[in-house]
Amino acid sequence: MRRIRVQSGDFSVDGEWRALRERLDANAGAVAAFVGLVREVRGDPDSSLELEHYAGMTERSVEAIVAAAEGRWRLAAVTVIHRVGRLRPADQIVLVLTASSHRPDALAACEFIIDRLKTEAIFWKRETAGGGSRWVEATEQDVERARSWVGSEP
Amino acid sequence: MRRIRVQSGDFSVDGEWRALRERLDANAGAVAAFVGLVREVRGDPDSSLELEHYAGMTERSVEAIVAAAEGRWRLAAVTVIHRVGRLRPADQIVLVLTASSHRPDALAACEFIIDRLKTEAIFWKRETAGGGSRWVEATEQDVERARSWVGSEP
Amino acid sequence: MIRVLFLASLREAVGMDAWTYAPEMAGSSLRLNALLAALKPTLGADGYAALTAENVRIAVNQEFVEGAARVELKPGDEVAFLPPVTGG
Amino acid sequence: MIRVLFLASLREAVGMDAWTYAPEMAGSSLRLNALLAALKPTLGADGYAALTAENVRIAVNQEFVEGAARVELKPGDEVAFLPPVTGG
Repeated sequence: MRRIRVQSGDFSVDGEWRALRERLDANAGAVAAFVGLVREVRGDPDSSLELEHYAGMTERSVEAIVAAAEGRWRLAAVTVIHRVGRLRPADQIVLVLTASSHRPDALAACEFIIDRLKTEAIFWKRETAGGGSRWVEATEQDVERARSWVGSEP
Repeated sequence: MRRIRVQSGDFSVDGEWRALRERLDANAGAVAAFVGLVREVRGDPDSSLELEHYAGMTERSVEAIVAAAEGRWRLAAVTVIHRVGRLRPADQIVLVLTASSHRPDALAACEFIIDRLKTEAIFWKRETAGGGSRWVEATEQDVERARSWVGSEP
Repeated sequence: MIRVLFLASLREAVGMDAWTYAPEMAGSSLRLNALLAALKPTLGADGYAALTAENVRIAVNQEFVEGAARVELKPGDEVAFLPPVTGG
Repeated sequence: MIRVLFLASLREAVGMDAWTYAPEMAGSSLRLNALLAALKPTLGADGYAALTAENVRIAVNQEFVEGAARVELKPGDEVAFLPPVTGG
């Protein structure tokens, strides 16, 4: 069971957690979660982040990442919510929830999905701070992490 | 900042998430979470799980695991809630929340803590199903996972 | 008519978010590299260089394509130029 | 007086959750292995075997100890026998 949303509005961790839990049967023993928050850019409390997407293709890029996770691990349910638009420091930006019978599958799938979201999902970030703004590029570290999943067995 | 509780009552994922988030500053970009749920034992919907602890020593064993995680990764906040007493299928049993500036630290610390809770924290589980009951032993897989952290650099 | 989209930093590099191309297509097919050639005078050297940078990917009808010389376009197609992504 | 606790499966193996030991301790120290020896007749062979199994750990005042022959006890100490743990 998948729930995937790309939206400009905020999401409720509690609401998503409840909705996922309702979909689980008595064999789901583990839920892993990741919440990304907007960090202040270069210590500027007035900094902001603008997230752009390509409607339609972005959603499918997230679906493909979730499908890849479902192919590698046994997952009872997955939720991914990714926000777009203008965000401020401490705002919620992304939520990943993965449920499985067992802990290793839920944890690995959650990490896999957020790693891939960073490097493969179709989003672009532009940060504004100290009067200037720039497009953010994926870090070497992010690219390395995403690559490290290739060929590694679950 | 640590919040560690061993309690017989249920916990609120939402309440814990809000409380943790309030403690974060604008540099915390990542929160990882793990929630353990009680699974049905051998397909018996009337099965149950009894969790026993050793008051005082159990809390300190959890503190030691969290301190070990704080020593390995840069963590802005950690919450661990572990329930004891009689639990039923689908009940919440354990919650781990880890916050950090960056994703890899939050994810690794969350996984490390739950792996260690399984094998080092002072709890005992007894499951009752189909009229019989037995003490649960740590699985080989759990012991292997906990051992795999030893000596591995963060 | 083919709709061309420039996303994120490429929108700024070329100074527009979309461009419509309406060549005479009857009877002959249009390849993606012909569309790029038609774009070149509109964009100027800098814009064209940005679009054809190695890390720019092209999608036709929201599917990534490779090898601009081989990709055939038909009326109504949507062609998008995507700079490297950064989500999460 | 020393309080001895048997936790989880060991409580069932020895048939009690706690035992109080009040030897004459004035003047001489009591070692943990002497306490074990004093427990033996109370527990019977099976209970004693369960307590001294290789995977059972002993805590004195809630700190794990090793080498029962070396550990000294004093009045008021709490000695606990802990079977292998299973949390999470």
